[in-house]
Amino acid sequence: MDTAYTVKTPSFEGPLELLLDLIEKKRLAVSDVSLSKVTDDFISYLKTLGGIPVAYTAHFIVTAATLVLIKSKSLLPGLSLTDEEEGSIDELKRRLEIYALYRQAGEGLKKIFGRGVLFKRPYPAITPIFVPDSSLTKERLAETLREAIMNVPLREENLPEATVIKAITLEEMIGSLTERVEKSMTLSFHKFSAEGARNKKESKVFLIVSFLAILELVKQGIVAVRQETEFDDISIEKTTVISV
Amino acid sequence: MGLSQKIEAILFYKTDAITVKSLASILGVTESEAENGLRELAASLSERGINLVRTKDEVMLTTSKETSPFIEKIAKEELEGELSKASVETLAVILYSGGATKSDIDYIRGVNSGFMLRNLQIRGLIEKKANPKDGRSFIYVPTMDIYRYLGISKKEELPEYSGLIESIDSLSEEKGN
Amino acid sequence: MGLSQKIEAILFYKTDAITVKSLASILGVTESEAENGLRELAASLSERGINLVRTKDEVMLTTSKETSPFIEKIAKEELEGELSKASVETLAVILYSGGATKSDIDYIRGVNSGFMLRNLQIRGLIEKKANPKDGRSFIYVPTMDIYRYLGISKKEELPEYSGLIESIDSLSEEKGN
Repeated sequence: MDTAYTVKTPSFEGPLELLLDLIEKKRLAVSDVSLSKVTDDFISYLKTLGGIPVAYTAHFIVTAATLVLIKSKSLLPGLSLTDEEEGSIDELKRRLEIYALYRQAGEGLKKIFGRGVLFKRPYPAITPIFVPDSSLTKERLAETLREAIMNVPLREENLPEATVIKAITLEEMIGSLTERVEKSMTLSFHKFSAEGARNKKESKVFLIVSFLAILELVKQGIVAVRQETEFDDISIEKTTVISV
Repeated sequence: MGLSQKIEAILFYKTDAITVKSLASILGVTESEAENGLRELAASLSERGINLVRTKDEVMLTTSKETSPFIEKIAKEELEGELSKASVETLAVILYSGGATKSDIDYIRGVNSGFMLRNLQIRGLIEKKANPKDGRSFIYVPTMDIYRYLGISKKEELPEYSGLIESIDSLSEEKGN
Repeated sequence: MGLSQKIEAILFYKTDAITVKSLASILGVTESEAENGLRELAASLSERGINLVRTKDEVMLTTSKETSPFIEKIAKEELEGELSKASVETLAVILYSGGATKSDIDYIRGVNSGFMLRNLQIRGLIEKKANPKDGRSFIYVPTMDIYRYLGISKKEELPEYSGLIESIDSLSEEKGN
Protein backbone atom coordinates (compact mmCIF):
# COMPACT_ATOMS: atom_id res chain seq x y z
CA MET A 1 0.00 0.00 0.00
CA ASP A 2 2.93 2.31 0.61
CA THR A 3 4.19 2.43 -2.96
CA ALA A 4 1.78 4.08 -5.33
CA TYR A 5 2.59 2.54 -8.67
CA THR A 6 2.41 5.07 -11.47
CA VAL A 7 2.23 4.25 -15.15
CA LYS A 8 2.26 6.84 -17.92
CA THR A 9 -0.63 5.72 -20.07
CA PRO A 10 -2.65 3.06 -18.30
CA SER A 11 -4.80 2.28 -21.34
CA PHE A 12 -1.79 0.82 -23.14
CA GLU A 13 -0.49 -1.16 -20.20
CA GLY A 14 -1.68 -4.68 -19.66
CA PRO A 15 -1.97 -6.53 -16.36
CA LEU A 16 0.87 -8.91 -17.26
CA GLU A 17 3.25 -6.06 -17.82
CA LEU A 18 2.32 -4.45 -14.52
CA LEU A 19 2.59 -7.73 -12.66
CA LEU A 20 5.97 -8.59 -14.12
CA ASP A 21 7.28 -5.11 -13.32
CA LEU A 22 6.16 -5.50 -9.71
CA ILE A 23 7.76 -8.94 -9.37
CA GLU A 24 11.01 -7.93 -11.04
CA LYS A 25 11.20 -4.81 -8.90
CA LYS A 26 11.32 -7.11 -5.87
CA ARG A 27 13.87 -9.29 -7.68
CA LEU A 28 11.66 -12.36 -7.40
CA ALA A 29 10.85 -15.24 -9.74
CA VAL A 30 7.28 -16.05 -10.78
CA SER A 31 5.76 -18.17 -8.00
CA ASP A 32 2.81 -18.31 -5.59
CA VAL A 33 4.92 -16.54 -3.00
CA SER A 34 6.02 -13.69 -5.26
CA LEU A 35 2.53 -13.22 -6.69
CA SER A 36 1.08 -13.14 -3.23
CA LYS A 37 3.62 -10.51 -2.26
CA VAL A 38 2.72 -8.14 -5.08
CA THR A 39 -1.05 -8.50 -4.82
CA ASP A 40 -1.46 -5.42 -2.64
CA ASP A 41 0.61 -3.27 -4.98
CA PHE A 42 -1.35 -4.57 -7.92
CA ILE A 43 -4.68 -3.73 -6.31
CA SER A 44 -3.53 -0.33 -5.21
CA TYR A 45 -2.56 0.38 -8.81
CA LEU A 46 -5.98 -0.83 -9.87
CA LYS A 47 -7.59 1.74 -7.62
CA THR A 48 -5.68 4.52 -9.37
CA LEU A 49 -7.45 3.54 -12.59
CA GLY A 50 -10.69 5.00 -11.24
CA GLY A 51 -11.18 7.47 -14.08
CA ILE A 52 -10.32 5.04 -16.87
CA PRO A 53 -13.18 3.46 -18.87
CA VAL A 54 -14.21 0.16 -17.35
CA ALA A 55 -13.48 -1.75 -20.55
CA TYR A 56 -9.80 -0.88 -20.21
CA THR A 57 -9.57 -1.99 -16.60
CA ALA A 58 -11.50 -5.23 -17.09
CA HIS A 59 -8.34 -7.17 -17.90
CA PHE A 60 -6.72 -5.84 -14.76
CA ILE A 61 -9.68 -6.80 -12.58
CA VAL A 62 -9.78 -10.34 -13.92
CA THR A 63 -6.06 -10.70 -13.20
CA ALA A 64 -6.53 -9.16 -9.78
CA ALA A 65 -9.16 -11.78 -9.02
CA THR A 66 -6.64 -14.56 -9.67
CA LEU A 67 -4.05 -12.81 -7.55
CA VAL A 68 -6.57 -12.56 -4.76
CA LEU A 69 -7.17 -16.29 -5.00
CA ILE A 70 -3.46 -16.89 -4.54
CA LYS A 71 -3.26 -14.47 -1.65
CA SER A 72 -6.39 -15.83 -0.05
CA LYS A 73 -4.72 -19.20 0.40
CA SER A 74 -2.60 -17.67 3.12
CA LEU A 75 -5.13 -15.15 4.35
CA LEU A 76 -7.94 -17.68 4.73
CA PRO A 77 -6.27 -21.00 5.53
CA GLY A 78 -9.61 -22.82 5.48
CA LEU A 79 -10.39 -21.74 1.92
CA SER A 80 -10.37 -24.51 -0.60
CA LEU A 81 -10.03 -23.72 -4.28
CA THR A 82 -11.98 -25.38 -7.06
CA ASP A 83 -10.19 -27.03 -10.00
CA GLU A 84 -11.17 -24.09 -12.12
CA GLU A 85 -9.62 -21.66 -9.68
CA GLU A 86 -6.42 -23.72 -9.42
CA GLY A 87 -6.44 -23.76 -13.21
CA SER A 88 -6.56 -20.00 -13.50
CA ILE A 89 -3.70 -19.67 -11.02
CA ASP A 90 -1.54 -22.04 -13.08
CA GLU A 91 -2.51 -20.27 -16.26
CA LEU A 92 -1.57 -16.87 -14.89
CA LYS A 93 1.83 -18.16 -13.80
CA ARG A 94 2.49 -19.77 -17.16
CA ARG A 95 1.40 -16.68 -19.06
CA LEU A 96 3.68 -14.54 -16.94
CA GLU A 97 6.62 -16.81 -17.63
CA ILE A 98 6.00 -16.77 -21.39
CA TYR A 99 5.45 -13.03 -21.36
CA ALA A 100 8.70 -12.57 -19.42
CA LEU A 101 10.59 -14.51 -22.10
CA TYR A 102 9.23 -12.39 -24.95
CA ARG A 103 9.74 -9.20 -23.04
CA GLN A 104 13.37 -10.10 -22.51
CA ALA A 105 13.67 -11.05 -26.18
CA GLY A 106 12.20 -7.65 -27.05
CA GLU A 107 14.93 -5.93 -25.05
CA GLY A 108 17.48 -7.93 -27.03
CA LEU A 109 15.89 -6.76 -30.29
CA LYS A 110 15.93 -3.14 -29.15
CA LYS A 111 19.68 -3.40 -28.63
CA ILE A 112 20.41 -4.52 -32.18
CA PHE A 113 17.71 -2.58 -34.06
CA GLY A 114 19.29 -0.04 -36.37
CA ARG A 115 22.86 -1.08 -35.58
CA GLY A 116 24.50 -2.89 -38.46
CA VAL A 117 21.64 -2.49 -40.92
CA LEU A 118 21.81 -4.68 -44.03
CA PHE A 119 21.16 -2.28 -46.89
CA LYS A 120 18.82 -3.03 -49.73
CA ARG A 121 19.94 -2.15 -53.22
CA PRO A 122 18.06 1.04 -54.13
CA TYR A 123 15.84 0.97 -57.20
CA PRO A 124 17.74 1.88 -60.35
CA ALA A 125 16.43 4.91 -62.27
CA ILE A 126 13.15 4.29 -64.07
CA THR A 127 12.26 4.88 -67.69
CA PRO A 128 8.51 4.61 -67.31
CA ILE A 129 6.42 3.11 -70.08
CA PHE A 130 2.71 3.79 -69.85
CA VAL A 131 1.12 0.38 -69.40
CA PRO A 132 -2.33 0.55 -67.79
CA ASP A 133 -4.41 -2.49 -67.08
CA SER A 134 -7.61 -3.16 -68.97
CA SER A 135 -9.41 -3.77 -65.69
CA LEU A 136 -8.53 -0.30 -64.52
CA THR A 137 -11.67 1.85 -64.60
CA LYS A 138 -12.87 4.88 -62.70
CA GLU A 139 -15.53 2.76 -61.04
CA ARG A 140 -13.05 0.14 -59.88
CA LEU A 141 -10.82 2.84 -58.44
CA ALA A 142 -13.73 4.34 -56.50
CA GLU A 143 -14.84 0.97 -55.19
CA THR A 144 -11.35 -0.07 -54.12
CA LEU A 145 -10.82 3.20 -52.31
CA ARG A 146 -14.19 2.97 -50.56
CA GLU A 147 -13.28 -0.50 -49.30
CA ALA A 148 -9.85 0.60 -48.12
CA ILE A 149 -11.34 3.48 -46.16
CA MET A 150 -13.90 1.20 -44.57
CA ASN A 151 -11.13 -1.12 -43.40
CA VAL A 152 -9.34 1.55 -41.38
CA PRO A 153 -10.03 0.58 -37.78
CA LEU A 154 -11.77 3.12 -35.59
CA ARG A 155 -10.10 3.88 -32.31
CA GLU A 156 -13.08 2.68 -30.29
CA GLU A 157 -12.92 -0.72 -31.93
CA ASN A 158 -9.64 -1.31 -30.23
CA LEU A 159 -11.03 -1.29 -26.73
CA PRO A 160 -10.49 -4.59 -24.97
CA GLU A 161 -13.37 -6.92 -25.65
CA ALA A 162 -13.91 -7.77 -22.01
CA THR A 163 -16.82 -5.51 -21.26
CA VAL A 164 -18.34 -8.05 -18.87
CA ILE A 165 -17.77 -5.69 -16.02
CA LYS A 166 -20.34 -2.99 -16.53
CA ALA A 167 -20.44 -0.02 -14.30
CA ILE A 168 -18.88 -1.59 -11.26
CA THR A 169 -15.64 -0.47 -9.73
CA LEU A 170 -13.72 -1.56 -6.72
CA GLU A 171 -14.55 1.68 -4.91
CA GLU A 172 -18.26 1.23 -5.45
CA MET A 173 -18.08 -2.29 -4.20
CA ILE A 174 -16.15 -1.28 -1.10
CA GLY A 175 -18.64 1.49 -0.40
CA SER A 176 -21.59 -0.82 -0.71
CA LEU A 177 -19.93 -3.53 1.31
CA THR A 178 -19.07 -1.19 4.19
CA GLU A 179 -22.64 0.02 4.29
CA ARG A 180 -24.07 -3.48 4.39
CA VAL A 181 -21.65 -4.70 7.02
CA GLU A 182 -22.54 -1.78 9.18
CA LYS A 183 -26.24 -2.50 8.86
CA SER A 184 -26.12 -6.15 9.81
CA MET A 185 -23.34 -7.38 11.99
CA THR A 186 -22.85 -10.60 10.08
CA LEU A 187 -23.27 -10.93 6.37
CA SER A 188 -22.95 -13.97 4.18
CA PHE A 189 -20.44 -13.59 1.39
CA HIS A 190 -22.55 -15.49 -1.07
CA LYS A 191 -25.60 -13.45 -0.25
CA PHE A 192 -23.72 -10.22 -0.64
CA SER A 193 -21.91 -11.08 -3.84
CA ALA A 194 -25.01 -12.40 -5.56
CA GLU A 195 -26.94 -9.20 -4.99
CA GLY A 196 -27.39 -6.97 -7.99
CA ALA A 197 -26.23 -9.55 -10.51
CA ARG A 198 -28.59 -10.05 -13.41
CA ASN A 199 -27.18 -13.24 -14.84
CA LYS A 200 -24.67 -15.98 -14.19
CA LYS A 201 -21.77 -14.35 -16.01
CA GLU A 202 -22.34 -11.09 -14.25
CA SER A 203 -22.67 -12.78 -10.88
CA LYS A 204 -19.25 -14.36 -11.34
CA VAL A 205 -17.78 -10.95 -11.96
CA PHE A 206 -19.59 -9.60 -8.90
CA LEU A 207 -18.13 -12.46 -6.91
CA ILE A 208 -14.61 -11.57 -7.99
CA VAL A 209 -15.00 -7.88 -7.31
CA SER A 210 -16.65 -8.62 -3.98
CA PHE A 211 -13.77 -10.77 -2.98
CA LEU A 212 -11.35 -8.00 -3.82
CA ALA A 213 -13.42 -5.55 -1.85
CA ILE A 214 -13.55 -7.80 1.20
CA LEU A 215 -9.81 -8.31 1.19
CA GLU A 216 -9.39 -4.58 1.01
CA LEU A 217 -11.68 -4.08 4.00
CA VAL A 218 -9.94 -6.85 5.93
CA LYS A 219 -6.69 -5.10 5.34
CA GLN A 220 -8.09 -1.80 6.49
CA GLY A 221 -9.43 -3.53 9.60
CA ILE A 222 -13.03 -2.59 8.90
CA VAL A 223 -14.31 -6.16 8.71
CA ALA A 224 -13.26 -9.61 9.79
CA VAL A 225 -13.96 -12.71 7.76
CA ARG A 226 -14.65 -16.16 9.05
CA GLN A 227 -15.16 -19.46 7.31
CA GLU A 228 -16.38 -22.33 9.53
CA THR A 229 -15.38 -25.25 7.33
CA GLU A 230 -14.04 -25.79 3.82
CA PHE A 231 -16.52 -24.88 1.05
CA ASP A 232 -18.61 -23.17 3.67
CA ASP A 233 -19.91 -19.71 3.12
CA ILE A 234 -17.68 -16.91 4.34
CA SER A 235 -19.07 -14.71 7.10
CA ILE A 236 -18.23 -11.06 7.11
CA GLU A 237 -18.37 -9.17 10.39
CA LYS A 238 -17.76 -5.60 11.26
CA THR A 239 -14.80 -5.43 13.59
CA THR A 240 -15.69 -4.05 16.95
CA VAL A 241 -13.41 -5.85 19.33
CA ILE A 242 -11.67 -8.19 16.95
CA SER A 243 -8.62 -6.72 15.31
CA VAL A 244 -7.27 -8.33 12.20
CA MET B 1 26.26 -21.13 -65.69
CA GLY B 2 24.89 -22.68 -62.51
CA LEU B 3 21.61 -22.03 -60.77
CA SER B 4 23.17 -20.02 -57.97
CA GLN B 5 24.60 -17.49 -60.44
CA LYS B 6 21.24 -17.09 -62.11
CA ILE B 7 19.60 -16.55 -58.75
CA GLU B 8 22.20 -13.98 -57.82
CA ALA B 9 21.52 -12.03 -61.02
CA ILE B 10 17.76 -12.14 -60.56
CA LEU B 11 17.94 -10.95 -56.96
CA PHE B 12 20.41 -8.23 -57.92
CA TYR B 13 18.11 -6.97 -60.64
CA LYS B 14 14.93 -7.33 -58.62
CA THR B 15 16.29 -5.38 -55.61
CA ASP B 16 13.07 -6.16 -53.72
CA ALA B 17 12.33 -9.34 -51.79
CA ILE B 18 10.97 -12.18 -53.90
CA THR B 19 9.29 -15.40 -52.81
CA VAL B 20 11.17 -18.65 -53.38
CA LYS B 21 8.09 -19.76 -55.25
CA SER B 22 8.21 -17.01 -57.86
CA LEU B 23 11.98 -17.32 -58.08
CA ALA B 24 11.52 -20.98 -59.01
CA SER B 25 8.89 -20.07 -61.57
CA ILE B 26 11.12 -17.45 -63.25
CA LEU B 27 13.92 -20.01 -63.43
CA GLY B 28 11.66 -22.82 -64.55
CA VAL B 29 12.82 -25.13 -61.76
CA THR B 30 11.13 -26.76 -58.78
CA GLU B 31 11.08 -25.03 -55.41
CA SER B 32 13.43 -27.59 -53.92
CA GLU B 33 15.91 -27.00 -56.76
CA ALA B 34 15.64 -23.29 -56.09
CA GLU B 35 16.33 -23.98 -52.40
CA ASN B 36 19.50 -25.83 -53.36
CA GLY B 37 20.60 -22.95 -55.53
CA LEU B 38 19.93 -20.54 -52.66
CA ARG B 39 22.02 -22.61 -50.28
CA GLU B 40 24.86 -22.62 -52.76
CA LEU B 41 24.54 -18.86 -53.27
CA ALA B 42 24.56 -18.18 -49.52
CA ALA B 43 27.75 -20.23 -49.22
CA SER B 44 29.45 -18.43 -52.11
CA LEU B 45 28.59 -15.05 -50.56
CA SER B 46 29.93 -15.89 -47.12
CA GLU B 47 33.10 -13.84 -47.56
CA ARG B 48 31.69 -11.20 -49.86
CA GLY B 49 30.45 -7.65 -49.53
CA ILE B 50 26.90 -8.73 -50.30
CA ASN B 51 24.70 -11.07 -48.37
CA LEU B 52 21.59 -13.23 -48.80
CA VAL B 53 18.71 -12.62 -46.36
CA ARG B 54 16.04 -15.23 -45.94
CA THR B 55 12.67 -14.89 -44.19
CA LYS B 56 10.24 -17.79 -44.12
CA ASP B 57 9.12 -17.43 -47.75
CA GLU B 58 11.24 -14.69 -49.25
CA VAL B 59 14.84 -13.94 -50.20
CA MET B 60 16.72 -10.77 -51.00
CA LEU B 61 20.27 -9.52 -51.51
CA THR B 62 21.65 -6.88 -49.15
CA THR B 63 25.02 -5.43 -48.26
CA SER B 64 26.91 -7.56 -45.75
CA LYS B 65 26.89 -6.71 -42.09
CA GLU B 66 30.62 -5.92 -41.93
CA THR B 67 30.28 -3.22 -44.57
CA SER B 68 27.38 -1.53 -42.79
CA PRO B 69 29.46 1.36 -41.35
CA PHE B 70 30.63 2.36 -44.86
CA ILE B 71 27.22 2.18 -46.43
CA GLU B 72 25.70 4.19 -43.59
CA LYS B 73 27.94 7.05 -44.65
CA ILE B 74 26.49 7.16 -48.15
CA ALA B 75 22.98 5.90 -47.39
CA LYS B 76 19.89 8.03 -47.83
CA GLU B 77 17.77 5.55 -45.95
CA GLU B 78 16.87 6.79 -42.51
CA LEU B 79 15.29 4.81 -39.75
CA GLU B 80 12.36 6.70 -38.33
CA GLY B 81 12.55 6.76 -34.59
CA GLU B 82 13.28 4.24 -31.92
CA LEU B 83 11.03 1.32 -31.14
CA SER B 84 8.87 1.52 -28.02
CA LYS B 85 8.89 -1.20 -25.42
CA ALA B 86 5.46 -2.35 -26.57
CA SER B 87 6.58 -2.56 -30.20
CA VAL B 88 9.69 -4.61 -29.51
CA GLU B 89 7.63 -6.94 -27.36
CA THR B 90 5.13 -7.42 -30.17
CA LEU B 91 7.93 -7.83 -32.70
CA ALA B 92 9.59 -10.42 -30.48
CA VAL B 93 6.44 -12.55 -30.45
CA ILE B 94 6.12 -12.34 -34.24
CA LEU B 95 9.83 -12.84 -35.01
CA TYR B 96 10.63 -15.70 -32.67
CA SER B 97 7.43 -17.59 -33.40
CA GLY B 98 7.84 -16.93 -37.14
CA GLY B 99 4.24 -15.71 -37.36
CA ALA B 100 1.36 -15.25 -34.92
CA THR B 101 -2.34 -14.43 -34.99
CA LYS B 102 -3.67 -11.32 -33.31
CA SER B 103 -5.29 -13.41 -30.61
CA ASP B 104 -1.97 -15.20 -29.92
CA ILE B 105 -0.27 -11.84 -29.53
CA ASP B 106 -3.06 -10.37 -27.38
CA TYR B 107 -3.00 -13.41 -25.12
CA ILE B 108 0.77 -13.37 -24.67
CA ARG B 109 0.94 -9.63 -24.00
CA GLY B 110 -2.27 -9.43 -21.98
CA VAL B 111 -3.46 -6.38 -23.93
CA ASN B 112 -5.22 -5.58 -27.16
CA SER B 113 -2.45 -5.22 -29.76
CA GLY B 114 -4.63 -3.84 -32.56
CA PHE B 115 -3.09 -0.41 -32.84
CA MET B 116 0.41 -1.70 -32.29
CA LEU B 117 -0.02 -4.19 -35.15
CA ARG B 118 -1.33 -1.47 -37.42
CA ASN B 119 1.60 0.83 -36.64
CA LEU B 120 4.14 -1.91 -37.24
CA GLN B 121 2.47 -2.69 -40.57
CA ILE B 122 2.57 0.94 -41.64
CA ARG B 123 6.27 1.03 -40.79
CA GLY B 124 6.71 -2.07 -42.93
CA LEU B 125 8.16 -4.17 -40.10
CA ILE B 126 5.45 -6.83 -40.17
CA GLU B 127 2.79 -7.86 -42.63
CA LYS B 128 -0.57 -9.53 -42.46
CA LYS B 129 -1.04 -12.76 -44.39
CA ALA B 130 -3.73 -15.40 -44.73
CA ASN B 131 -3.25 -18.00 -42.00
CA PRO B 132 -2.03 -21.21 -43.67
CA LYS B 133 -3.73 -23.21 -40.90
CA ASP B 134 -7.07 -21.41 -41.19
CA GLY B 135 -7.97 -19.52 -44.33
CA ARG B 136 -10.53 -17.31 -42.57
CA SER B 137 -8.00 -15.84 -40.17
CA PHE B 138 -4.74 -13.93 -40.51
CA ILE B 139 -1.24 -14.22 -39.18
CA TYR B 140 1.30 -11.46 -38.76
CA VAL B 141 4.75 -12.31 -40.11
CA PRO B 142 8.09 -10.47 -40.07
CA THR B 143 9.07 -8.57 -43.24
CA MET B 144 12.40 -8.45 -44.98
CA ASP B 145 12.84 -4.92 -43.66
CA ILE B 146 12.75 -5.92 -40.00
CA TYR B 147 15.41 -8.54 -40.74
CA ARG B 148 17.50 -5.87 -42.43
CA TYR B 149 17.11 -3.34 -39.61
CA LEU B 150 18.10 -5.97 -37.07
CA GLY B 151 21.04 -6.96 -39.25
CA ILE B 152 20.12 -10.64 -39.36
CA SER B 153 20.15 -12.90 -42.41
CA LYS B 154 17.90 -15.62 -41.03
CA LYS B 155 15.74 -16.15 -37.96
CA GLU B 156 18.36 -18.36 -36.32
CA GLU B 157 20.51 -15.22 -36.00
CA LEU B 158 17.97 -13.60 -33.67
CA PRO B 159 19.53 -13.05 -30.22
CA GLU B 160 19.32 -16.19 -28.03
CA TYR B 161 17.13 -17.86 -30.65
CA SER B 162 17.46 -21.53 -29.75
CA GLY B 163 17.36 -20.96 -25.99
CA LEU B 164 14.19 -18.92 -26.21
CA ILE B 165 12.43 -21.36 -28.53
CA GLU B 166 13.30 -24.19 -26.16
CA SER B 167 11.94 -22.34 -23.13
CA ILE B 168 8.73 -21.42 -24.94
CA ASP B 169 8.24 -24.99 -26.10
CA SER B 170 8.66 -26.41 -22.64
CA LEU B 171 6.21 -23.89 -21.19
CA SER B 172 3.67 -24.66 -23.90
CA GLU B 173 3.97 -28.38 -23.22
CA GLU B 174 3.03 -27.82 -19.59
CA LYS B 175 -0.30 -26.60 -20.84
CA GLY B 176 -0.65 -29.83 -22.78
CA ASN B 177 -0.63 -28.78 -26.41
CA MET C 1 37.29 -7.71 -44.19
CA GLY C 2 39.25 -6.78 -47.28
CA LEU C 3 38.95 -3.76 -49.52
CA SER C 4 37.25 -5.72 -52.30
CA GLN C 5 34.28 -6.58 -50.05
CA LYS C 6 33.83 -2.96 -49.09
CA ILE C 7 33.96 -1.95 -52.74
CA GLU C 8 31.44 -4.60 -53.65
CA ALA C 9 29.00 -3.34 -51.01
CA ILE C 10 29.41 0.28 -52.10
CA LEU C 11 28.89 -0.52 -55.78
CA PHE C 12 25.89 -2.71 -54.90
CA TYR C 13 24.35 0.16 -53.01
CA LYS C 14 25.22 2.89 -55.54
CA THR C 15 23.36 1.34 -58.51
CA ASP C 16 24.83 4.04 -60.80
CA ALA C 17 28.37 4.20 -62.09
CA ILE C 18 30.81 5.82 -59.71
CA THR C 19 34.29 7.24 -60.36
CA VAL C 20 37.28 5.43 -58.92
CA LYS C 21 38.20 8.73 -57.36
CA SER C 22 35.01 9.05 -55.33
CA LEU C 23 35.15 5.36 -54.46
CA ALA C 24 38.62 5.91 -53.01
CA SER C 25 37.38 8.90 -51.06
CA ILE C 26 34.43 7.00 -49.53
CA LEU C 27 36.85 4.26 -48.51
CA GLY C 28 39.52 6.64 -47.29
CA VAL C 29 42.22 5.03 -49.45
CA THR C 30 44.38 6.18 -52.34
CA GLU C 31 43.23 5.69 -55.91
CA SER C 32 45.88 3.07 -56.54
CA GLU C 33 44.74 1.11 -53.48
CA ALA C 34 41.18 1.34 -54.82
CA GLU C 35 42.44 0.01 -58.17
CA ASN C 36 43.96 -2.98 -56.40
CA GLY C 37 40.68 -3.62 -54.61
CA LEU C 38 38.80 -3.42 -57.90
CA ARG C 39 41.13 -5.94 -59.53
CA GLU C 40 40.58 -8.30 -56.65
CA LEU C 41 36.82 -7.80 -56.84
CA ALA C 42 36.74 -8.46 -60.61
CA ALA C 43 38.59 -11.73 -60.03
CA SER C 44 36.23 -12.85 -57.28
CA LEU C 45 33.20 -12.08 -59.47
CA SER C 46 34.43 -14.15 -62.40
CA GLU C 47 32.20 -17.10 -61.57
CA ARG C 48 29.24 -15.22 -60.23
CA GLY C 49 25.94 -13.83 -61.47
CA ILE C 50 27.07 -10.22 -61.27
CA ASN C 51 29.89 -8.45 -63.11
CA LEU C 52 32.13 -5.48 -62.60
CA VAL C 53 31.85 -3.10 -65.55
CA ARG C 54 34.58 -0.56 -66.06
CA THR C 55 34.88 2.51 -68.30
CA LYS C 56 37.96 4.68 -68.19
CA ASP C 57 37.13 6.43 -64.92
CA GLU C 58 33.98 4.78 -63.71
CA VAL C 59 32.92 1.41 -62.32
CA MET C 60 29.57 -0.25 -61.64
CA LEU C 61 28.04 -3.63 -60.95
CA THR C 62 25.63 -5.21 -63.43
CA THR C 63 24.08 -8.62 -63.93
CA SER C 64 26.26 -10.88 -66.04
CA LYS C 65 25.39 -11.24 -69.72
CA GLU C 66 24.39 -14.91 -69.53
CA THR C 67 21.52 -14.08 -67.23
CA SER C 68 19.83 -11.56 -69.53
CA PRO C 69 17.00 -13.87 -70.69
CA PHE C 70 15.79 -14.13 -67.08
CA ILE C 71 16.16 -10.45 -66.46
CA GLU C 72 14.09 -9.63 -69.54
CA LYS C 73 11.40 -12.00 -68.36
CA ILE C 74 11.17 -10.23 -65.00
CA ALA C 75 11.15 -6.81 -66.61
CA LYS C 76 8.30 -7.88 -68.88
CA GLU C 77 6.29 -9.26 -65.98
CA GLU C 78 6.70 -6.07 -64.02
CA LEU C 79 5.23 -4.18 -66.95
CA GLU C 80 2.52 -6.48 -68.15
CA GLY C 81 1.14 -8.31 -65.16
CA GLU C 82 -2.35 -7.41 -63.99
CA LEU C 83 -2.37 -4.67 -61.36
CA SER C 84 -2.81 -6.14 -57.90
CA LYS C 85 -5.57 -4.96 -55.61
CA ALA C 86 -2.92 -3.27 -53.48
CA SER C 87 -1.65 -1.36 -56.53
CA VAL C 88 -5.12 -0.22 -57.54
CA GLU C 89 -5.76 0.91 -53.96
CA THR C 90 -2.51 2.88 -53.90
CA LEU C 91 -3.30 4.44 -57.26
CA ALA C 92 -6.80 5.36 -56.08
CA VAL C 93 -5.46 7.18 -53.01
CA ILE C 94 -3.06 9.16 -55.22
CA LEU C 95 -5.70 9.97 -57.83
CA TYR C 96 -8.38 11.15 -55.40
CA SER C 97 -6.01 13.16 -53.26
CA GLY C 98 -4.33 14.54 -56.39
CA GLY C 99 -0.92 13.84 -54.87
CA ALA C 100 0.14 12.29 -51.57
CA THR C 101 3.29 11.57 -49.56
CA LYS C 102 4.30 7.98 -48.92
CA SER C 103 3.50 8.33 -45.26
CA ASP C 104 -0.05 9.57 -45.99
CA ILE C 105 -0.62 6.67 -48.36
CA ASP C 106 0.78 4.17 -45.86
CA TYR C 107 -1.42 5.58 -43.12
CA ILE C 108 -4.61 5.39 -45.15
CA ARG C 109 -3.83 1.89 -46.42
CA GLY C 110 -2.52 0.64 -43.08
CA VAL C 111 0.46 -1.02 -44.76
CA ASN C 112 3.77 -0.04 -46.26
CA SER C 113 3.27 0.94 -49.90
CA GLY C 114 6.90 1.10 -51.05
CA PHE C 115 6.67 -1.75 -53.51
CA MET C 116 3.36 -0.60 -55.01
CA LEU C 117 4.70 2.92 -55.57
CA ARG C 118 7.63 1.50 -57.48
CA ASN C 119 5.40 -0.68 -59.61
CA LEU C 120 3.01 2.17 -60.45
CA GLN C 121 5.96 4.36 -61.42
CA ILE C 122 7.43 1.74 -63.73
CA ARG C 123 4.09 1.53 -65.47
CA GLY C 124 3.85 5.25 -65.91
CA LEU C 125 0.69 5.61 -63.83
CA ILE C 126 2.18 7.88 -61.17
CA GLU C 127 5.33 9.92 -60.78
CA LYS C 128 7.46 11.11 -57.90
CA LYS C 129 7.89 14.85 -57.43
CA ALA C 130 9.47 17.14 -54.86
CA ASN C 131 6.91 17.99 -52.19
CA PRO C 132 5.95 21.67 -52.62
CA LYS C 133 5.25 21.86 -48.86
CA ASP C 134 8.53 20.29 -47.78
CA GLY C 135 11.50 20.27 -50.12
CA ARG C 136 13.19 17.32 -48.41
CA SER C 137 10.29 14.94 -49.04
CA PHE C 138 8.43 13.68 -52.08
CA ILE C 139 4.86 13.40 -53.21
CA TYR C 140 3.42 10.93 -55.66
CA VAL C 141 1.15 12.41 -58.29
CA PRO C 142 -0.90 10.90 -61.13
CA THR C 143 0.63 11.15 -64.61
CA MET C 144 -1.10 12.93 -67.49
CA ASP C 145 -1.35 9.55 -69.20
CA ILE C 146 -3.55 8.05 -66.48
CA TYR C 147 -5.87 11.08 -66.58
CA ARG C 148 -6.20 10.68 -70.31
CA TYR C 149 -6.70 6.93 -70.01
CA LEU C 150 -9.51 7.37 -67.48
CA GLY C 151 -11.01 10.12 -69.62
CA ILE C 152 -10.96 12.80 -66.96
CA SER C 153 -9.41 16.25 -66.96
CA LYS C 154 -9.41 16.88 -63.22
CA LYS C 155 -9.71 14.81 -60.06
CA GLU C 156 -13.15 16.21 -59.23
CA GLU C 157 -14.50 14.19 -62.17
CA LEU C 158 -13.70 10.91 -60.42
CA PRO C 159 -16.76 8.93 -59.21
CA GLU C 160 -18.03 9.78 -55.69
CA TYR C 161 -15.30 12.37 -55.47
CA SER C 162 -16.58 14.60 -52.68
CA GLY C 163 -17.58 11.76 -50.35
CA LEU C 164 -14.33 9.86 -50.74
CA ILE C 165 -12.05 12.86 -50.49
CA GLU C 166 -13.79 13.85 -47.27
CA SER C 167 -12.97 10.45 -45.76
CA ILE C 168 -9.37 10.69 -46.92
CA ASP C 169 -9.01 14.17 -45.44
CA SER C 170 -10.40 13.16 -42.10
CA LEU C 171 -8.05 10.16 -41.97
CA SER C 172 -5.09 12.41 -42.76
CA GLU C 173 -6.17 14.73 -39.98
CA GLU C 174 -6.35 11.85 -37.54
CA LYS C 175 -2.80 11.02 -38.48
CA GLY C 176 -1.87 14.45 -37.29
CA ASN C 177 -0.60 16.49 -40.17
